[in-house]
Amino acid sequence: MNQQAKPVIERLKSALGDKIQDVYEDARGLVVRVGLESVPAALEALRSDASSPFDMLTDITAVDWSRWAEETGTKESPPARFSLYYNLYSISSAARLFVEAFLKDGQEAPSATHLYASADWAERIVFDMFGIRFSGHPDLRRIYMPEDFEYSPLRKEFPRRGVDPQDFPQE
Amino acid sequence: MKEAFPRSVECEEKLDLCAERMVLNWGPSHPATHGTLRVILTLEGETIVKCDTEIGYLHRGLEKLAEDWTYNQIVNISDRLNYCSVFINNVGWHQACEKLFGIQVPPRATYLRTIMSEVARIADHMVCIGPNCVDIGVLTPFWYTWNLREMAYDLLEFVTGARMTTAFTRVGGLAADAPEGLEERITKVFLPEVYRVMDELDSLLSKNRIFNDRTRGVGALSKEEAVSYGWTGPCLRACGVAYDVRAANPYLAYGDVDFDIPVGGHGDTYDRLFVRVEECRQSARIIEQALSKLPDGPVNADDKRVVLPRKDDVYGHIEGLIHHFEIVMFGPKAPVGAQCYDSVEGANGELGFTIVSNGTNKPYRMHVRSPCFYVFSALPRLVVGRLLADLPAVVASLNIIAGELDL
Amino acid sequence: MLGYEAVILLLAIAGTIAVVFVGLSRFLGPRNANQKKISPYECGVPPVGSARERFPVRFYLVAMLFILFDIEVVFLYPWARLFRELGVVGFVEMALFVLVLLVGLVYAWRKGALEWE
Amino acid sequence: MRDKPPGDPSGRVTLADLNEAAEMVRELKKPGAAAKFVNWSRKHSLWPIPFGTACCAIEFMGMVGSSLDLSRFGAEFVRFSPRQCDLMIVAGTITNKMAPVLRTIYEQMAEPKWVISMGACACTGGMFNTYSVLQGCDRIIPVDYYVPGCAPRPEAVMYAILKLQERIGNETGVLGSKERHREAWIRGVKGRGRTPKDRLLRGGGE
Repeated sequence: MNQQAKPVIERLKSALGDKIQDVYEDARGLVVRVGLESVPAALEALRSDASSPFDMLTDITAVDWSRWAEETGTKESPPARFSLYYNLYSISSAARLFVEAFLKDGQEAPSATHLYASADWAERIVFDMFGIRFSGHPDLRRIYMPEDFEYSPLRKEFPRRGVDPQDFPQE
Repeated sequence: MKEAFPRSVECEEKLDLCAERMVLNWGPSHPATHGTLRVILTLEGETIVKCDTEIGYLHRGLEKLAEDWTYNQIVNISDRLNYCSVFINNVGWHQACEKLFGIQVPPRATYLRTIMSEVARIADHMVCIGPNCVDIGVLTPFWYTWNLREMAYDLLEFVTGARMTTAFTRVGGLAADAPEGLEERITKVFLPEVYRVMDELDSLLSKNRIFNDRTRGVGALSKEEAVSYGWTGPCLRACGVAYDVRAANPYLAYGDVDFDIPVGGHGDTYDRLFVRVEECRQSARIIEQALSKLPDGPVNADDKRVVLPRKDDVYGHIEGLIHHFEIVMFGPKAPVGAQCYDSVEGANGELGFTIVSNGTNKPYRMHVRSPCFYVFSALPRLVVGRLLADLPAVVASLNIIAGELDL
Repeated sequence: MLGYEAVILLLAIAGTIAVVFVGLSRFLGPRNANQKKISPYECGVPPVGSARERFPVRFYLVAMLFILFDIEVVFLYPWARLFRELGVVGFVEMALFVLVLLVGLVYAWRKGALEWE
Repeated sequence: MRDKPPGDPSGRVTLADLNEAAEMVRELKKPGAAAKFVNWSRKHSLWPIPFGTACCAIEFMGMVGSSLDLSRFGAEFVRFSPRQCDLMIVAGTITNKMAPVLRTIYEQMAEPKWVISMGACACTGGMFNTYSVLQGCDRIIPVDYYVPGCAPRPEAVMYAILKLQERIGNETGVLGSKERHREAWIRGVKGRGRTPKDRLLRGGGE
């Protein structure tokens, strides 16, 4: 899986050059860390790659690192509060690649809906669950929670059993 | 209060002839939605002009719940994702965990997982084909497909003890070994029935004039659009793209069994159904080959961090007792800062699990890549411009499972 | 009043059964209407707009065609009952009748009244 | 057969309800012949509306399917319109977004109506103790029988239906509905004339 993706990295470096902050490999596979603004550029380059075009954006995942330092006790916590992982897959050459971008709370991420149609709903989940806004998204509204729900449930500070005691008279 | 809806341009001149557009709510509690999803249609007569979907009626906050459960407990969450093919979810979840922990599963467990996954896949296709035919108006296939699913239930119950929510895999292997008589029970009872029902479905539906009229060319999607929408699984293969996680990235025992990937031509409802019928035959072939090569040996990896020690070790030595207590009470601990993504070929497509571990026995973040979610996002594209009667046929052929859709 | 007792008996039985069923449910069924209960059923969601809207003309067209050919079938029934007695003349007569309507059907078909678009 | 939802607005069963239920049991007489006939006809034609949301809906389909046929007990036709159903089977997790839908469907069902809550999620919210799940459907609708189990076996739900049929068999307040029917006419109207339904349609409320 990762061998096919390696040559693509060289071509990506030539295309983006300085914008790529880091390329590392972990249990997930090859991860390319990129600045937040250059995510669409990276996706565009990967999509229109000559030999193995990454034509499917399988998934967008967000992680909230706010409790990371205190839970793991490590000193170095990730550079910003949220991180976005774009899970790209190339059907022709069966290669998988992750584009990673960090963003602070309240920062707007660029939308990828003009590149992939699957980004439309994927970004709506991330907005609904984490409150990360995507600039350029056609209709960014909540997908799971009701419209008038003011919180972002998957943020670490949101309690699992919810906030309105009236609705859940718990123990 | 009656909202004034914008009239379509082309009927401006024959104003009186053209009727107002009617907003029809095809709501959360409806027989043909197979679950809790809502489609708000703007109709002009019988033609669908605008289609807006609303989901989240079964959003149970599984990803938030997973942050409070241990790795072996989360198998219960994975049961309730795609509750028609539960075993594949269990295998998907624990395979991602094993990739995170860096554990190798013994061959017997790998083969048993493959066999039971294929049984679950056949059961899931039955729940898709049966009700889909009922929505189109053909009632008889429902009874045939449901009989086969009951046999799959019996098989799953025979091996795991539960009909639906099996929760049979653990980090490092399976909860228990398969009982004797499994091989004989599959080859003698289950497999002949699978082939018979598939041939019956073929003869019943493929040449049926009404069925062809209702499904051929309905809800078709081109290859490029399907990939752009993130489609995977039978729906994508019906569009002509031969992408199957079992073949592209062979996991479990799919490397040493040979099976071919059925690919449809037009990507319409007809192809989506018959790709699933053909896939059931391939699954039966996989089961046969895997059963013939089923090795003996332990079912769990002998990695101390993860697997319970043997009973005499527990009663014999204090370390065994402590080790047993630790595994049972707290479950295995993952390495700090490990992140992993692993995907299996679920019945509806690529079912992926992203896990971020913080060194404790609970994941820091668990994300499920649910195939139904991306398949359903393309519904407006499939349905706008078609007649209202095509909507149930298209939605049912996408096999939308609310548990997986709403996470 | 030769054969009519059977018809009257049939109508009587059918009438009583209908009255009994409707009466029973009206008499036994409790009436606790409240605002939510009598609001139209829209899959559990509060209804938007009213159902009394103007239908497109195609529905009316299809309905007219149906009535036309339905009446034709009604005329076939008595003919079928007396088919043997009427002999060839009856047969030709009815064939002409069906032919005329067939021409009407072909005309409607060519004009595209049957297609929905 | 409950006329009004349980005591306090949040739907929890309070002491007053228990006393009321106990008092109902005390004055439970043996049903008369006519009531016995009506009960017999009602209990053998319980048409279910499967309010299926999650995994229990698939087990419900298993129960309605060919091998464990529910129509053996008179529940022949699975209707999805609340107007034609007597028995609502809440199968699956009810989330907060789905709760108003459940309440609307329950209220749109025609009396006499009964509710079976199938599965742990419908009974108590099950294992999903999260922000978006209603902890039990009996917080918003009165439930007659609870079927435990996480995806309970179809036979378990059939057992609940049989138990419900038994209970319907010896209900007494069946013909009494005539009094309540007449009382509803008089209470809302000065003399004969508008029925409760007309009064509601033309305003004036309950």
